Amino acid sequence: MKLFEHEAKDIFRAFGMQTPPGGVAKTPEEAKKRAAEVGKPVVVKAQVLAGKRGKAGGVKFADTPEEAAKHAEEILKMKINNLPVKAVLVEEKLDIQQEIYAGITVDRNERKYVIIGSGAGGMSIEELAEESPEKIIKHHVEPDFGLQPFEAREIAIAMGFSGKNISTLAGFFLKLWEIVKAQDVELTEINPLILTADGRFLAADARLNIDDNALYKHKKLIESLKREPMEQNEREREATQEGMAYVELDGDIACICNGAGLTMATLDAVSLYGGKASTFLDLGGGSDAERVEKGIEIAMKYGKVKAILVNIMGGITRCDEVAKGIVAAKRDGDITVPLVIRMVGTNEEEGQEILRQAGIPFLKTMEEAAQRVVSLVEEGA
Amino acid sequence: MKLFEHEAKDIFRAFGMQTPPGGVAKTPEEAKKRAAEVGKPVVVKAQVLAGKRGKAGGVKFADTPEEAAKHAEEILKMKINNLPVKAVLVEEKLDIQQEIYAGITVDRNERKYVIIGSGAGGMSIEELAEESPEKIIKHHVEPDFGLQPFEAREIAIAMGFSGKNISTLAGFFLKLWEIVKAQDVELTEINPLILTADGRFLAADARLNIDDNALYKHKKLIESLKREPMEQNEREREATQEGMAYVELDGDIACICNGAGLTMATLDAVSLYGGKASTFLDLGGGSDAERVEKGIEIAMKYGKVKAILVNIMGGITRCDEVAKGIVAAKRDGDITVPLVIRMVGTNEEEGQEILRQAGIPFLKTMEEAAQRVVSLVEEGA
Amino acid sequence: MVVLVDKDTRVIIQGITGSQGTFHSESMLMYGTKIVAGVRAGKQGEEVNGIPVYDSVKAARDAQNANASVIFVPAPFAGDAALEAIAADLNPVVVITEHVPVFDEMRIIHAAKRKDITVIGPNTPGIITPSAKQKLGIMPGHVFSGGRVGLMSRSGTLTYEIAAGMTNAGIGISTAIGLGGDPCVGLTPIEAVDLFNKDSGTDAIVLVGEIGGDAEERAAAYIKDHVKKPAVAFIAGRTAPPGKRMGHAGAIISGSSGTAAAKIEAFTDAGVPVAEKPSDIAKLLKDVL
Amino acid sequence: MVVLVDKDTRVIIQGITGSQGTFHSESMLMYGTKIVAGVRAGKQGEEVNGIPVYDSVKAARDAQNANASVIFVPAPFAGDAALEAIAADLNPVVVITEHVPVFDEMRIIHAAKRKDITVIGPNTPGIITPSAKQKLGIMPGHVFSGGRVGLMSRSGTLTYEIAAGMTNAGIGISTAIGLGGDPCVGLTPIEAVDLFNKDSGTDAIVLVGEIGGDAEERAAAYIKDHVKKPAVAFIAGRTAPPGKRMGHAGAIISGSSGTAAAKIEAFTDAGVPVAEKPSDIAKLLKDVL
Repeated sequence: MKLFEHEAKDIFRAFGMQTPPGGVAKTPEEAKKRAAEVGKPVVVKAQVLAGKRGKAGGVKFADTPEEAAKHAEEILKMKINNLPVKAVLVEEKLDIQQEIYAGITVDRNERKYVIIGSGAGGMSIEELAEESPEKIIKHHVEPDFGLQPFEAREIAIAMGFSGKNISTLAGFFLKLWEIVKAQDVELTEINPLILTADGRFLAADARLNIDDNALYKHKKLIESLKREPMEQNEREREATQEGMAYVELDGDIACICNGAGLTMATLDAVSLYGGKASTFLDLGGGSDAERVEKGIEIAMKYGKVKAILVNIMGGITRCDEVAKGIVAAKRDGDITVPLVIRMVGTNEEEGQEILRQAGIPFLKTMEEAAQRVVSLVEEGA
Repeated sequence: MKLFEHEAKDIFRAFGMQTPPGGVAKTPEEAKKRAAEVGKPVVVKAQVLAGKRGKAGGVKFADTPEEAAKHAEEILKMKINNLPVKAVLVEEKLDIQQEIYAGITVDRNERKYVIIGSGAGGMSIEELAEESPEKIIKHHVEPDFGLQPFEAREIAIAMGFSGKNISTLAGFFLKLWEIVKAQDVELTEINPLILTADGRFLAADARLNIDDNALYKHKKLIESLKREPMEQNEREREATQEGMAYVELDGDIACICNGAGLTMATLDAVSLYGGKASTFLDLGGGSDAERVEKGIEIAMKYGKVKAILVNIMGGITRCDEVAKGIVAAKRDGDITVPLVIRMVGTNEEEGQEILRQAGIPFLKTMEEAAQRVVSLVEEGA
Repeated sequence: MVVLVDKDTRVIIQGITGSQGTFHSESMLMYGTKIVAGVRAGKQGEEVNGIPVYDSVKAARDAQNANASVIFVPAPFAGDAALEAIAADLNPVVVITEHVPVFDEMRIIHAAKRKDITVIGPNTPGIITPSAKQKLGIMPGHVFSGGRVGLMSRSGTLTYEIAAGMTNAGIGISTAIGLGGDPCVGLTPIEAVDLFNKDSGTDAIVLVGEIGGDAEERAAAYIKDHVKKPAVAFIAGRTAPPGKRMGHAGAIISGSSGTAAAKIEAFTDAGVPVAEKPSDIAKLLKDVL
Repeated sequence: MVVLVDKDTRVIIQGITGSQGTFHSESMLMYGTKIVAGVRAGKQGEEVNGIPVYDSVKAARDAQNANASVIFVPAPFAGDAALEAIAADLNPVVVITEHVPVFDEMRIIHAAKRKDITVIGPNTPGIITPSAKQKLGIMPGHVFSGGRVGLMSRSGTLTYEIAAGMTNAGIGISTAIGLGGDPCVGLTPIEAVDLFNKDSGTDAIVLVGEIGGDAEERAAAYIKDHVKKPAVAFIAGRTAPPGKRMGHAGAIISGSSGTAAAKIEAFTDAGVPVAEKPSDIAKLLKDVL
């Protein structure tokens, strides 16, 4: 789960980390008030779960509360990366001595957390990696041992710091690690971390993603976030509730399959035969008839769908249950477009028999099925 | 630092562990009130930092609040192991299915925490170890990895539990380990841990010692304990404040030395020559003149002292500073009994010169010094 | 020789009393897997599908001389179950459970590494050696036939799809390994390639990958430098739009690395032909064998 | 051969800028110890007693080719300092600091064990090899003379007392080790006995113990079974009343084990004569040598 900058900073402060003075505003008036409270020049920042908001114009400086209100008004009307901006964060504009990059994420190859730091912050880590790879310091954390204070100091030293800054920056990394462990963080990035002219380290930006698989441990946090419903349409919301993976695309063929890899491969096959998918719908493993019917129902609600391709490779999922679900969907009148079915694996014969009795045709290979559904859409066009 | 049973149980409950309903009382009236709140037969237990209070009569059962008040009155007048009882804990008398021993302490040889459990609780672990060593289960905890849930279940299984009790008891041990880590516990013992007739595990007693060297991390806890001044006399309190180790004994020779081992060896030497020490006073390392004088001052306040033996082996401690302290104590009239000094090691010659100029004699070996001080006391008697 | 699992593998099922554990242990038994015990604390003395249940892995191992484990324990407790299997020296430890927190994954993987134990998964369909009739997992056994091609995959059903295609084309499998769909898994593609490369019972290797991460790119580079046996690959997600999360935690594309194009290029560069569609794997194998 | 510390030992001082570190590094230099660097984060470039200071142990080690460390860092940070020294493969690591939390002690001891590094202490006067003029600690060097008797002790000043007695009697020391006064220390009496037993430069062993714990009893049993070299012992605390804490965390008697009487009996049973008073050690040594 991705947190907004201001939510991440609430957590940072709860762990004793320093952030610039300021607060969230949902209206220009609130922004003015926040800026007045700060009492100094401020920065007004769009709160969206998307990167590069700066380049999109979502970050603006203001010398007065009035100016802050004006910027807030503009930013609150924006969409960044297709997401509407519903709030801004108004914070003191810092007196910068140095911009630093700091992050912790999962290294899939080492299968350890990796701490990433650079004395050259302010740009994205990808740009930094391209422009000055030697300036990026990486330290892998042994999962059972955690980040040790001396390791944190070594990171700070390798990042080029000296004197008192070594221990102060090390303290920052130790806090960040503490947050990662306590909150099951999958990725956190502070870019920039600001070393102020008076020698303090403040998190000027904050990205924090919590491991979805560990959310069950953090119910209180999630409640406290008082999140408005996700930026999802009704179909996406429904699929999420059902635990299905559902993505809408620009084509016209809904692919309903079991397993992410198979669903992706099905989309690829449709494309290979000249078609375009409208829908990625992974039912997951072990679906029963009801769930299959529900999946078809959700897929049919998307206006772009001109044909449905059901591609099931039965493993935990039983073909008889899938067949029952399809028959039920047909019977209930859910399916108003051409339907192509390919279904093999566990209880294949029972499933095929059910389809046969209901007069629903099916195919044996995914290539045939992909070709068929593409030609059906072309015929219909 | 040793905690009282009721203080330990406050910590247990803060970590979600179950203890019998009840509360502390400092007067018979309070005890009556606590018993009435419990509303069932209770046990009234002396709150003292000493073992075997049961055998000393400090634990009594009461069927009514009135009876509880009566018991409390008696117990509050007691001294157990020479310590006055200033409070009692009034708790529900449990419906016992089984008494269990559970503890965690430091194994000096393995240099790991060791979890100790036995299905045969109720008696002291020493007795248990003698009577049924095979019933004592020990599990060493890897310091960096901590107690794992599966290990806690293995302990419960080895203790003879089955069915649901395995996970419940494992959960208890995991909590106890969490407390040990979070509170820097040096030793904790729950004896008995009660398995009630309705299948719950409740800590009926609680012993909890916090690592003195880690107290700096637990200032809030220590404040919250609102401890009355320790059961110390003025001299002990003064020595504690000065960071000196001070123990009063039954003899008449005050031994003031540097280092615990040397002080003990000095007491042993005094005894070897037929004397008896009144005082164990370890000044610690690196004392300056002021501290030496302070040590002599404290020692002189104990009425039994008939002679002082200062035995210094200079390492970090400098003999010249020791000599200055002795001279100052002499000058200020602190010393009203015979004084024997043995002082060698760092800055030995400077120190001896200072004593010589002040006309204070000294010896070169601790054996001579011990013999001399014993004979001085004998002469004086 | 076969990879990781052979006829002498004696399996315990952790979480056997749960619905998943009960269902799949029956299916494994029917396939031929030597399941010798189940584990569920508090249920010792019971039986599931005729398999005796024990309170702990150690008890099960000692009573039944077990040497491998398959874990169906729910996600919050799967990490602990795996650590218990590792502490009892079982090898391999197959973690079927999905949604295991990533920190738990890191812990079990490194606990296993310290003891030279192979963890397969989490979030894996498991491992199957058809010739030994040993299936430690949830895959439909009948789509896998015995033979001399090693198959590895980050995907579940897509693996069955490709195995079925191979079986239909008369190409048998030495061992098929589901590496697991999570960002952190016990056996990486490189490690799996290495196992197959050293296995005298394996003549060729099939790698099934998908978008996200750079594990396939790394495996391709490893093959280029270290592997003489022929290898072929399939990558799912050629048409996936960037930035969209498509089911697997792994299937998200960030930046240029991790795209299907990058992976296909890496394999091509390593001399590993990449199939356009799953059914082409069998054809490519016939070319290289 | 000498034990743990010889003429090639190149020492860093962690916490050199503190008052203890500054004072004792000067004293060590005067004794002859090869101190090549000091460490204090943030003070790189400074000098203390002419010794260059570095920001980290690694930096100090790499710049000065150091291979051992003496730690004067305050108790709350001493555990981290020791872990840093261990991570940098310094050996031995001598932790002078007292009042180190016991959990930190356990961590550093086992971190060192994993890398076969010897930790001496915490709460130790250190280690000294007089013939090599190397003193890694705070003991007064002049009371130790070079020779062929190994000395180990849980105590500080009592060690100096006994060493001085040996020196006065003309008996020299191969190496003297302060094991440390805390319940958990890096080098146990058994391990120290074993080092001296294997050391060709040591002909006899002196053990100085005190009440509390059963480390002496264990060492006695070990000597009985494994050691042919003559050994003598002294135990402090014969007259200590039970249940009273006398200075050292270790010096508390609980139950019957840990009393002076029990320790003396164990040594006597192992054929190790026990001195009545510190000065008798020299006499006993003359009898056995």
